[in-house]
Amino acid sequence: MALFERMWDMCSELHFPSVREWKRAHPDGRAIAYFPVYTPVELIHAAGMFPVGLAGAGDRLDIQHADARFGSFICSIVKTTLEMALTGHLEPFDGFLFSSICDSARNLCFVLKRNFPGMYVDFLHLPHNPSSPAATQFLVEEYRRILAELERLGNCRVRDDTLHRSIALYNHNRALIRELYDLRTRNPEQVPTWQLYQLIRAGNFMPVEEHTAQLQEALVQFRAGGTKQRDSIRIVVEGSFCEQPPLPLIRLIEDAGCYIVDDDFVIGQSWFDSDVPREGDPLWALATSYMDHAVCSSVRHDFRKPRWEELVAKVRRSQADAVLFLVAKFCEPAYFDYVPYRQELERAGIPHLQLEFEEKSFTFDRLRMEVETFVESLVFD
Amino acid sequence: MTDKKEYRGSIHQRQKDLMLAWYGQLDQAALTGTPPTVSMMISGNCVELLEGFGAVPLYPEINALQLAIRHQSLDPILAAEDLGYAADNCAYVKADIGCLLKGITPTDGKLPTPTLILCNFVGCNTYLKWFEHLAKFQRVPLYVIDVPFMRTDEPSRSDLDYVVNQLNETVKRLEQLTGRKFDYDRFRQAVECSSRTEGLWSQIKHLARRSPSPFDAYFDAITLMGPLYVYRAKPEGVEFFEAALAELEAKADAHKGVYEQEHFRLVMEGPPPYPYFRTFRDMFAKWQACAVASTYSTVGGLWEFGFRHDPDHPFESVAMHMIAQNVTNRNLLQRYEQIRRYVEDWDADGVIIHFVKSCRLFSAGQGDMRDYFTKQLGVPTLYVESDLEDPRYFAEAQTKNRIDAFFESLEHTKATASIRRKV
Amino acid sequence: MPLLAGIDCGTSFTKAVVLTEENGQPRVLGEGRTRSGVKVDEAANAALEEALRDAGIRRHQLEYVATTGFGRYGVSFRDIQVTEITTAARGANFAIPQTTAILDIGGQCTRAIGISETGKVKTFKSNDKCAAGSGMFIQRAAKYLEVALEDVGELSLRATHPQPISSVCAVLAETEIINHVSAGIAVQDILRGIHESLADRAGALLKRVEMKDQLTLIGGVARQAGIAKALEDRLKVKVDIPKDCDFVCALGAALLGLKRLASKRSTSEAAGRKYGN
Amino acid sequence: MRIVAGVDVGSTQTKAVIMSDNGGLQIIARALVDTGANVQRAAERAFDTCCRQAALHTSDVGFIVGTGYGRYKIAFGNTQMTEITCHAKGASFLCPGTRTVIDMGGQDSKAISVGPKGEVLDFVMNDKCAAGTGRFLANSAEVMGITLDEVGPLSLQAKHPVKIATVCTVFVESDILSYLAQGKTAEDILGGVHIAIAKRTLSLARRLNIEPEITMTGGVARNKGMVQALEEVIGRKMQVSPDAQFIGAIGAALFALEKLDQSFEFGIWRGEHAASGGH
Repeated sequence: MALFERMWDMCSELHFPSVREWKRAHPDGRAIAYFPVYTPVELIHAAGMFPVGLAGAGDRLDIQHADARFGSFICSIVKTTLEMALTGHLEPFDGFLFSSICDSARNLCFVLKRNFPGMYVDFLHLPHNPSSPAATQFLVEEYRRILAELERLGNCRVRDDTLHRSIALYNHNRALIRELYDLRTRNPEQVPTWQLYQLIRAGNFMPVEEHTAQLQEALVQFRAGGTKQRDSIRIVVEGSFCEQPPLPLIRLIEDAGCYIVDDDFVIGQSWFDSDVPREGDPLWALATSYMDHAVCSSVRHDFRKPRWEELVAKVRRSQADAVLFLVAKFCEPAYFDYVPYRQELERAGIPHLQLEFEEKSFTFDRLRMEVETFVESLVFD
Repeated sequence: MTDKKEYRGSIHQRQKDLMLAWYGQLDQAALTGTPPTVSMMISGNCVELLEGFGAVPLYPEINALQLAIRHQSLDPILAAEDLGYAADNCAYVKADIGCLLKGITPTDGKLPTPTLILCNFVGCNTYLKWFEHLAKFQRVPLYVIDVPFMRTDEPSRSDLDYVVNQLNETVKRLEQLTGRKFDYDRFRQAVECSSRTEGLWSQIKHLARRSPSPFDAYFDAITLMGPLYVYRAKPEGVEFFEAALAELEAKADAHKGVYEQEHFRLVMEGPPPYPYFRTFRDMFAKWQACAVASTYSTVGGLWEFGFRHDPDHPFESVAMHMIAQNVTNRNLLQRYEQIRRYVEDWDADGVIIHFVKSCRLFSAGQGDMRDYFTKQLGVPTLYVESDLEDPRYFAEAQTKNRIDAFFESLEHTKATASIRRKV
Repeated sequence: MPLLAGIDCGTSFTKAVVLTEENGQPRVLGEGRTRSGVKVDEAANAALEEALRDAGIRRHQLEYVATTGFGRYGVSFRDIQVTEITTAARGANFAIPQTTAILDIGGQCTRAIGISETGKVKTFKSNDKCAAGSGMFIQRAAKYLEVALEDVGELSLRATHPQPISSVCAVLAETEIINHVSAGIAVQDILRGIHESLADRAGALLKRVEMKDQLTLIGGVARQAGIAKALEDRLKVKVDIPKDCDFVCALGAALLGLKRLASKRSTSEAAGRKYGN
Repeated sequence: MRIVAGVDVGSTQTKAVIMSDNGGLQIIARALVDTGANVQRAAERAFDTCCRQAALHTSDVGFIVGTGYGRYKIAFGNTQMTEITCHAKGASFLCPGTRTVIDMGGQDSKAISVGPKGEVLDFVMNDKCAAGTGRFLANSAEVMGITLDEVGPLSLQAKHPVKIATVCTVFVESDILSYLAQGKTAEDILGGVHIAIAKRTLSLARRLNIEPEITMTGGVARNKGMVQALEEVIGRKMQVSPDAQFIGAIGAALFALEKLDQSFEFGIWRGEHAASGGH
């Protein structure tokens, strides 16, 4: 389908044509990069800026400089992002907003700050203790601080109604993504994940208004289309919340006989389980949404709701047969969570398989064999 | 080779006694249920708060490092890996959880199941996972004190309020769990004790500015860190550090250094390789190279630049310590600045960066740090890799080779400089 | 009497098995083996032809071909392809029916497979990050230490002070061996250390697949280098090596082919009855 | 006349040279043997061969410096130094004006910034996960079933070098196997391997301030494919001495001469009494 090819081109381009184009159309506009995990894009959007979710450089850029700064045992996305910066690829960006993900990504924030003193580089601390009544107020203040920085950078003033409008736009976008995900859970043969994935990932590089239109178009296409239902197992993919798997790997998983019925790919595009309230203080609305309605992942901490229980619930909800842990190499949060996840899945009698990938890998023979074996072990007597 | 590789004064015995007394208390708590115990992280710990309950801290990191120094860390690490932990997970966590599974303790005594698992989250995301897992495996209540990371030069009012609020919530939680009333006066006294201990500790650290330095601010400082984190807020801590200061000051006044001749002065960055602690130290001792400052000795608190707990503002100062005054919660550039100050004010010849695989908080980006020090500041800097807990990542011959080559080169640079000075 | 073949297209060798079923019992009729080279199809053909000659069967008599191994997709005349983990499980189950755990020490990686009493894969765990436990590693170590691979097992038994290899990476482990040599440690002590470390690492994998008191060892180098003994000593389990060990996966593929053939027949028979012809 | 020797005990090969200052400083003997399983014997063999070559008795050699990983096992040596220091010294002697040394060894790769007198100003060595460049090549050759000597020439014939992303010697084997299965030629695969190593080495050298002249040392310097690949990624010619693989030993011998001469003005020997105490 042409739509998906177009989408994927956008994700693969290291020179960010969509960002350059946007900046040509908005001469005073600023583009702000972020890691698409949990970032309040609404703030950036409301400041009249273009939030762009960076997800590494895949296998399209050789690491030539970054490994001198981040040594062994550090994940690929941190290195490819720094490599992009050190080789001038991030030139269209005026800022980079980091948020709490992991220690490596946070240190990258400060390495960028040192090496690019002219760029706005900031770190957003997301609360790790949602049980505290003080946490929401803290997050509101933190959002306010970021917003003030953005206002300074853009030499603008963001009013509440502007923020509300941005929230509404993103609400609509995310609601469509939720609809697509629901459709796929019900009829996975209608919504191949390797297509959905391209569509959602492209949202990192498009103005939200345009992306929403593409989502609507895709929804129509998916509903109309559909292939013969195959004898495949239904799986939930878990662990790819930050570094994103290469597209061929997703195709490979589907080809091996899996319907992906839920996943945590590109979590930053769909990180609330419901709409952000459109009344009252918009910062408060965004903050409470993070505290109470952000989707669960290995880098969001809420000890009131154990993640392993959420995972089992997700498997039940999507009527999946099994869980596939698709973990980025050297992703420590995902490595840690594997232990309690595994315990609880086994307790619940849910089969699982763990695979490791790097966004820059391009040969998958061993992974293919393991996925196929896993499917064979579930399908054959 | 110099016979006396390191200083062995009376404080070393006293240090041992104190730590054994602590383990004794833990053993008693395990047997009788009192005193209440609270698991906590070393980094930016708030041991003062526990004093208000007469509760004893339980530091999983100390257990893990003790195990590694005794060459006993591999078995528990493997036990944890059997459970599904990855080769690339922090080995401190694996060793600690492996011990829990296998019932191993670092002493002959028992370790209690803590009353509360209190995760003082100061930057290290691994702490969150570690304590979450401990709480799951031990079925103990968990509370996370979320400390905002130092993303600005100074903490904001909002950062402080958030932490103070959580400290108050922790107090309520501990009141429920221990059945004891929080003793505010005792807390205040603890904060008072801490401020005195910190003053003494800071003076000790400044003794290393003298030449020769009377102690090694990496290898010896680690020995002194136990009492600092366990006893800081108690009179025993004050007494201990008074004695330590007196002893080291006398040594410094007599111009006695760690080695017969102090040939090199170094700043050390990163945790040590505990499984090869002695071997690693010998590699520096061979060259009579003394650490005059280290970042690792500031994980629990950064006091040599003036910060003290404040009995007039006990909660705020505890919050300030957790947010801004420990190296763990400070950002990478603040760490660069800290090392730069050490190099200048402590008059060091070079920086050793020890990359440890387990700890991404410390190690991710250390290549950039090397770049900054060598290219921007022209400070000789060596980068070596291993691990703080897992013996499988220490390549002795390689590490030694690099260290020898570094000193061969540094010797040359220093000699050239001194000739130039003479001319 | 069904006639079918299983072909295992491995990285160094391609193996073929021709199988039939008599009185409900599968029976191997012939085996063939050839170097894999770069053209998978050609090697598969050659191995199959040899197995057919061995069995005294003509090519056109074959009803079904199942492929497995690295090059399983490269065989143009296959009916189905199955991974070597699935086929190893089936093959080992056929050779040693009581087995529940398989250890495959391959050239590049070591793998443990937990299987059910019917030969179904329950769980598997590969040690791909640490090739220090792989066949290629022992081969290289032997070469470096100037010992013939066949003598490795024998020599290692003469160790007096085994020197463990602690690195979890093959490259660093090789370095470690070199450093041991530099430090003047005796060859047999190093070899024994390699064996023990390898057994320990295998043990960790096997724990993950819930091995009981027996395991089935497959993989060529492991046998040659006398690893079985080290595994028995170190893990305190009985180690069985299937007869015709190299053909386990080819056999497993053929056995799965047999199952598919039977189920296809019963469906077509059922269809035949339904339509009355 | 002063006669000195340097012995470089590497992980795969042991090199020895004898130098004399009779009528200008010169190398009068060289020997290269496989290190094998007995390091001490390898060092002795290399040294004895040199002595025979130069028609000298071992006692004629005034001072012997050992270097390389096995340096502590050289029983007959007078002292030891690391090969980093020796490579810098040797490179400036053989290729005067050297300011950067690149060495690809069996266990470690290194880049060294060298001062005008051959002193080490700064050096970097490979990360753990990128250990053993020499091994990387040897393993690639082994997987493809060709000898190490063929590797360089074949790589030069690559038309469409494949992409090799990994720096890991273990994982590169799987990559190569995949390419073989896809029907790629040995030339293209090796071309890819050489480019990957060259890029990785450049990335290592960038951690220093790379300054010309650049000299490549060590056994891999004999591999023309590697030299060319490296020159291409760096964008600059390198000096390669025909004695490249002896550079460590030559550097050691030069230090031996300085020691004998007492001309060594710097205190670099200070560590020696401790060093000779073994490790």
